Amino acid sequence: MMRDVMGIINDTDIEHKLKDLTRVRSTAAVPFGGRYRIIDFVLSNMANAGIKNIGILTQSYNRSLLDHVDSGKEWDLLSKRDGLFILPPIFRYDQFTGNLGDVDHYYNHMDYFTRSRQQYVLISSSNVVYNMDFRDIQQCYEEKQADIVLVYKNAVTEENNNFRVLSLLIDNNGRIRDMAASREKKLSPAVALEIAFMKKSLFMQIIDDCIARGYRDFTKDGLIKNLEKYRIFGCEHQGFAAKIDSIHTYYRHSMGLLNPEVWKELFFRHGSIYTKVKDEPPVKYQASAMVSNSLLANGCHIAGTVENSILGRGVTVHPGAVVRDSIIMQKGQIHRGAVVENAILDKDVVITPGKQIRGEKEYPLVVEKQAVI
Amino acid sequence: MMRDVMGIINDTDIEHKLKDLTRVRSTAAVPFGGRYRIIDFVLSNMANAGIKNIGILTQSYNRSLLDHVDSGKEWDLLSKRDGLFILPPIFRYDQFTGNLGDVDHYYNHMDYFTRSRQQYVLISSSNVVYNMDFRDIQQCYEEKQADIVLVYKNAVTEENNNFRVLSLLIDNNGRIRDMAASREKKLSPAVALEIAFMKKSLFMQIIDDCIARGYRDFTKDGLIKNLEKYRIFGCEHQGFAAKIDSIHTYYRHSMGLLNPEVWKELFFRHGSIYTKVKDEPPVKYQASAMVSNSLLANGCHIAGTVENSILGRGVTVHPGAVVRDSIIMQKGQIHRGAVVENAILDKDVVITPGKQIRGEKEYPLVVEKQAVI
Amino acid sequence: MYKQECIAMLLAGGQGTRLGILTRKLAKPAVPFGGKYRIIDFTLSNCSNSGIYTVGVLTQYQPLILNSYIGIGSHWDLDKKRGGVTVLPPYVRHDGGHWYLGTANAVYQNIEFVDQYDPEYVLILSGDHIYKMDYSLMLDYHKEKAADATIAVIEVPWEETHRFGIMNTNLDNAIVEFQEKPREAKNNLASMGVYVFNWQLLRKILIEDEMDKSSDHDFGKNLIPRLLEEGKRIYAYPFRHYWKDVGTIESLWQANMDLLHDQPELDLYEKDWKIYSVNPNQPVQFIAPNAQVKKSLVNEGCQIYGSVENSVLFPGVVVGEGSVIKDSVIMSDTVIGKNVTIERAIIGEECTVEDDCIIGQPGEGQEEITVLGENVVTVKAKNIPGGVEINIENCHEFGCCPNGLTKQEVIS
Amino acid sequence: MYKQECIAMLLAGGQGTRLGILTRKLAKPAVPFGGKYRIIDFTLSNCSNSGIYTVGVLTQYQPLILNSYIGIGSHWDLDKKRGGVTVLPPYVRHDGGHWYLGTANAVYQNIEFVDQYDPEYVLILSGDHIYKMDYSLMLDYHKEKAADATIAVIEVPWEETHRFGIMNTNLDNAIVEFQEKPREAKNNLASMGVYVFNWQLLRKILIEDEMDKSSDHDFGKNLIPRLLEEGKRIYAYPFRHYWKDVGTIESLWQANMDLLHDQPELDLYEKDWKIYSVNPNQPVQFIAPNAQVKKSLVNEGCQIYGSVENSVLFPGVVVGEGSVIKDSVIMSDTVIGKNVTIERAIIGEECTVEDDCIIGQPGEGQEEITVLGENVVTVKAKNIPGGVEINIENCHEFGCCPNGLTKQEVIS
Repeated sequence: MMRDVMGIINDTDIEHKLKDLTRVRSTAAVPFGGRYRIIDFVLSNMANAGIKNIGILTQSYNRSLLDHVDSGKEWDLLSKRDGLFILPPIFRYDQFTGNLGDVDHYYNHMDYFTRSRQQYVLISSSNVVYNMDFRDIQQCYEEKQADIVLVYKNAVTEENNNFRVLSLLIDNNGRIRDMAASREKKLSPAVALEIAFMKKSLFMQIIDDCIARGYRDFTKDGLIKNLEKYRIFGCEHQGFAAKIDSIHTYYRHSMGLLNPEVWKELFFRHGSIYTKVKDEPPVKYQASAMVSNSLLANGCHIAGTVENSILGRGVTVHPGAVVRDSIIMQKGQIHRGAVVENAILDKDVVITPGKQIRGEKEYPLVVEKQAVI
Repeated sequence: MMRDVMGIINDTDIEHKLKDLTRVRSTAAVPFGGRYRIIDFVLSNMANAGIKNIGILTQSYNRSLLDHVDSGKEWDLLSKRDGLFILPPIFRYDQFTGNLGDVDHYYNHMDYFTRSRQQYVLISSSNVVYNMDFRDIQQCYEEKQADIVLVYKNAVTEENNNFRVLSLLIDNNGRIRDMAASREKKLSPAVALEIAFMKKSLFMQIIDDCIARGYRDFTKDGLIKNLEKYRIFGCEHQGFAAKIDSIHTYYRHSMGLLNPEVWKELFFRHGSIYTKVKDEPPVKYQASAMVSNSLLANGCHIAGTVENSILGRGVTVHPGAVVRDSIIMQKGQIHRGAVVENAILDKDVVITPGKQIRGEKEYPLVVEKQAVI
Repeated sequence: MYKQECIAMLLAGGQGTRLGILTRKLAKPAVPFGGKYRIIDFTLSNCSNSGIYTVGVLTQYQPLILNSYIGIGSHWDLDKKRGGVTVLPPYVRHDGGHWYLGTANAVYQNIEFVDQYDPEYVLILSGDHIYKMDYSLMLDYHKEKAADATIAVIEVPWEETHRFGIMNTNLDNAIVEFQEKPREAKNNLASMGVYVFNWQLLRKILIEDEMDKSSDHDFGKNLIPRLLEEGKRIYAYPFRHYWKDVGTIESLWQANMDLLHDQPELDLYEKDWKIYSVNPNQPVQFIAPNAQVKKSLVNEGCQIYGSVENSVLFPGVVVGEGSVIKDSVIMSDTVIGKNVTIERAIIGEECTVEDDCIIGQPGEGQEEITVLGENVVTVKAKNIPGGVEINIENCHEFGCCPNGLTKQEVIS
Repeated sequence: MYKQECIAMLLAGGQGTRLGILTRKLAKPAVPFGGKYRIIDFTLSNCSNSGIYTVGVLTQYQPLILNSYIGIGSHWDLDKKRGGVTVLPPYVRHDGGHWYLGTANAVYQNIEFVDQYDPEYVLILSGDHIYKMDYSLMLDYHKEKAADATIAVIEVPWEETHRFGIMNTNLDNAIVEFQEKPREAKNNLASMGVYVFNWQLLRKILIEDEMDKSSDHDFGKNLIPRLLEEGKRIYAYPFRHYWKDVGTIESLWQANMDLLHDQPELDLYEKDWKIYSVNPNQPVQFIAPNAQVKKSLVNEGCQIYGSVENSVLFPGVVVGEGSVIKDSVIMSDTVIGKNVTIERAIIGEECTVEDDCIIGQPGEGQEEITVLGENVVTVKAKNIPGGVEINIENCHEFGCCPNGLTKQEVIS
């Protein structure tokens, strides 16, 4: 087990790719798959690999995330020595200069890295949905005698073509020879999943080198510029992995869970995915319920029709209401005769009787938290 | 018990009055009295009065505070329905305009106030050290049929004369007729302790009124401007209360604890003061130890001389070392032959053999965290 | 310790013999119910919701699962610095050890525990019943009547009065006579086994009852009659909501079915009176394209490819294509293959029902519930007649033993 | 449940009769020690620090304080989702109830509990000893030797060998002979009561031993000789650090005094091997202007106005002006008035020693330790002769009963 590794999850990205879903929370805290938040996957992967010390670098606005991860108990991270640590941005607004890159965030928590007893770090961004045995990464590190290992996936589909992806050029020995964060031109099908493994001392040195030169971007300045200097190797993740970086990918990958193979791989393959549990009763199906090809979280109350959809905790679908190809988050209420199609409803949305909302599959409609339509 | 009251602790103040002690933490998280943090007092007062739902408005830089209060377990605030909530500032640094008053902080968490089930609010700043039965405030509220109750203390000494204090003019019936935050001119000996009690609905209305008019200061804009409109009454706290608003007051009030009457009142009067407990062994006194008139937290190891001082957890005083009239925070090490007088040593300070540091009683020397002298 | 106005003593030592194989390795309060609960969840949640935060749980029979399930009570919000849940097994004193001999003796042996909190009132509860009740209202009633003891009562059908302790009351609800399981009842108000006592009185009576060698040391049979004889003020507290003693297989099955109406008498979805439970970690349930689910409770981790009607499914149950589950209770992690029919059955945890089996063959005039104990495995196309009970002791008779095991290996 | 490589079974049922009034209402593992610990803290902390996170604690005698002290093990970082601490009291099965009859029988009765985790190895521990030991190193040694069982041993003075189980070993540390409390020992390697067994072997031997009606069902007396007879590979694991069985008042006192040297053998301040405990909530200790404290351990909440030398003070102790405490152990929340002298004594929790008392009168040739049980109250200027033991049963003889109570009231 990876007791000698500390996990670092970087949730400081504040770009607006997830639109309304990240207006009230960070990417890590966006609900996914009915009862999870996106961060649950990387956090569970780390916990399942035996990592006992995990730091989450957060945005200032981290209330949802704090509430969700709490003390880390659900991931069995309560501990006297190690555990789960929240690392908020360190600056005071009266001194704020308006510029923070991820390197600054790491640098500001140097004391936490120094104090931790572990010898290695596993650094990950907060927006990838996957179930991976992280011990494979360390094995790859040892086999290749690498300085740094990056996890990648061979992307065969056309995904992400609207967004920058970090593509890799890997030689026959597995060493990474080129890296580029580009929108269209890819070096190869290998796409980095934004997970890096290295010695803690090396990580701290890279951060220090960046700070010394005024560099702010860990990937571009810390890794790409050092491809010659350090032995950086790739480790392939062969299973399902979805980077959530737009409403489009959010919707598409959510719907992907309706494939039982994906559902089983994601939730059972290497270990369970943990999340904050809530006290919800079972799903109640009334006599008039018609449900097919859907995922439902506990506490739902179904009297209407639900097809090809994902329902969060405590959603109510009244008699005669229809939900199709949609994602309804926690406590949504779809009243009598209402129709919801190709839509993403954030938490606590109410669709009043008879109202109909419809998006397109390629452009799902997003309804913001607590809206009443 | 005050189950129908929600507690709000405001720790968003970022002025530099506590100098180096607040460079690495907020006022609430400054160590006090050997094993406490300043926030422990108001938090314990609330918990002892039976308040079950407490929100702490924090600065962005809240890592020490998060680590200290954790899930609220030490104050028995773990709960399925209510509990302890951390309310960080809500803004994104890419959108930050550089201006936040306390009204903005409250306004940004309106959803939390709305969602809470309690009917009343008790709002307090985070920098007062005292042991008070908060139920007296509600009693005062009911007896006077007040709209708002403020807690005050009759200050007889010359304290705080370098800083603005909120002085009150109170009529015979207890109603507050005038309030002013001034440095020199006081309206009366009555000084507000920055604790207010009112209906939650009224609190939310005042915040809304302020926001609607562009006002940012809850005390000046929300209370002082409304002295006619609302029935605002004073409730006197007759015991010990110390506002920590400068190095001077921090040092003086810390030393005040060496008076056994103050020590007993503060820690035992109405209920216990709780704090995060740590696994420290007892204080070990060696054969050469000479200790008098001092407070020592567990885990200390004393072989030298300690007089009129306060020692935090795990402080080591080696043989021949002398500590006098000083405050040594957690894990300080005073080596053989060193002398510390009239000083405040932040956490993890090391005084190497033979070194001598001395301040003046009226101007104690502050040594910053992790310094090695 | 800290003084508490009222603490609860929860009797959870019952063996529940009439539940047969379901309580072979489990105390009755730990029996699973309603898709994700155990029976004791109702009483513990009632305590938490009523603001009774100090609860002693008296265990004796097969307590391992119950002990680790209860832990320090955090799942019911009962992990408090002052009070909280304490599990109280029988123990050895310097003068020797004594098992709990009856409900009253169990409390007697824990007088010291109660005295720690110096309470005014003690609430005596049982962990065997399914109901939602606000004990704080009963306590208010007890105070209002200035009673010495108050007993919660419920109207039962006249023809069932012989199964209960029956209270005869005057107009003010004062109890004037108590009939334990009477042949001819004068009334149909039955004791629910929920009592409020003034602690000092109960303490005295417990000590007196302990001295009485002829006593069975039972609350209903001995203590209440003794108090009535002494002329104490005992009041009946009428309760008019859902309450069920799930003492038999039939009543356990029925109580599960009661939850499946569109508007059930016992509402699990009430926001202000949640029933808490230990939540397993399972992903959201998956209902396949051709599945049918109606009038049912289904839990997280379930995968439904077939048809489920009027049934209760615990977490992690798989129902294969073409299978039909009707009027049944399927406990956690049981896997049901394809084209299986299950009707009027209770299937225990982690069973495997292979393809083409028929359990509780319908249409043969069988009225009894079929029960499979935990870990039973039915081979392909097996017919299990209605009304039988199969567990690891008789599974070989039906060819339903876990993977290749003989009787001997299974039992050892 | 989840498979674990090694789990621990901690025997904590001991009455500790030779500790007299200190174990009247308390199992021996719950006896306070070292200023803020209970004896069992050492074994539980050893488990936690050794990475053994699944621990069954076998209790039987007066377990109330122990149970609520242990809770779910969070104070020792043992509250894990997989495993953690489970308290295992004796219980009733469907064929009746059985108290634990010996150390081996206690584990025998919990075979099912162990089987849940399907471990390779089981560590058998006792909750009665004061020591710091890394069990993971012992486990490594056990594997390295390919042993069937490994027993931790410590060298004891030859003149004390008759009090211990003595191991005779060959050059490779294999045990060739075991002598239980021998009159003439061939060796001075004593068993520490810490064993590693291969679970499948232990399981078999426990079942065989249970059948043997002549057995006392004790690990040292029965199981180890039986294994040796069968020619199993049993190794001694030599331990060379501090270890103490605090079985008597004298040894409990001595073990406390051992902590007071400037460089004690047992270091409580080691950062990498913390001894965890339940931490009371008390403010920092206050040492008054004229107080003197030397060679002592003093805890939070203490207020020292007098003189304390070579003593251990638990939390919340008050020592009045002019009082002298020497070579003594004072337990939690005891209040000592002015001008009191206490020497060579153990004072229990929440006692009151009024002004001008002398406890353990010095200079009278008394070598024995004076003991006051909990809640004893000595009136002003009382002389308590050295070597007596006072508790609530004999306090009236010494005029030391809690506030105005007579013997009768105190005992009831």
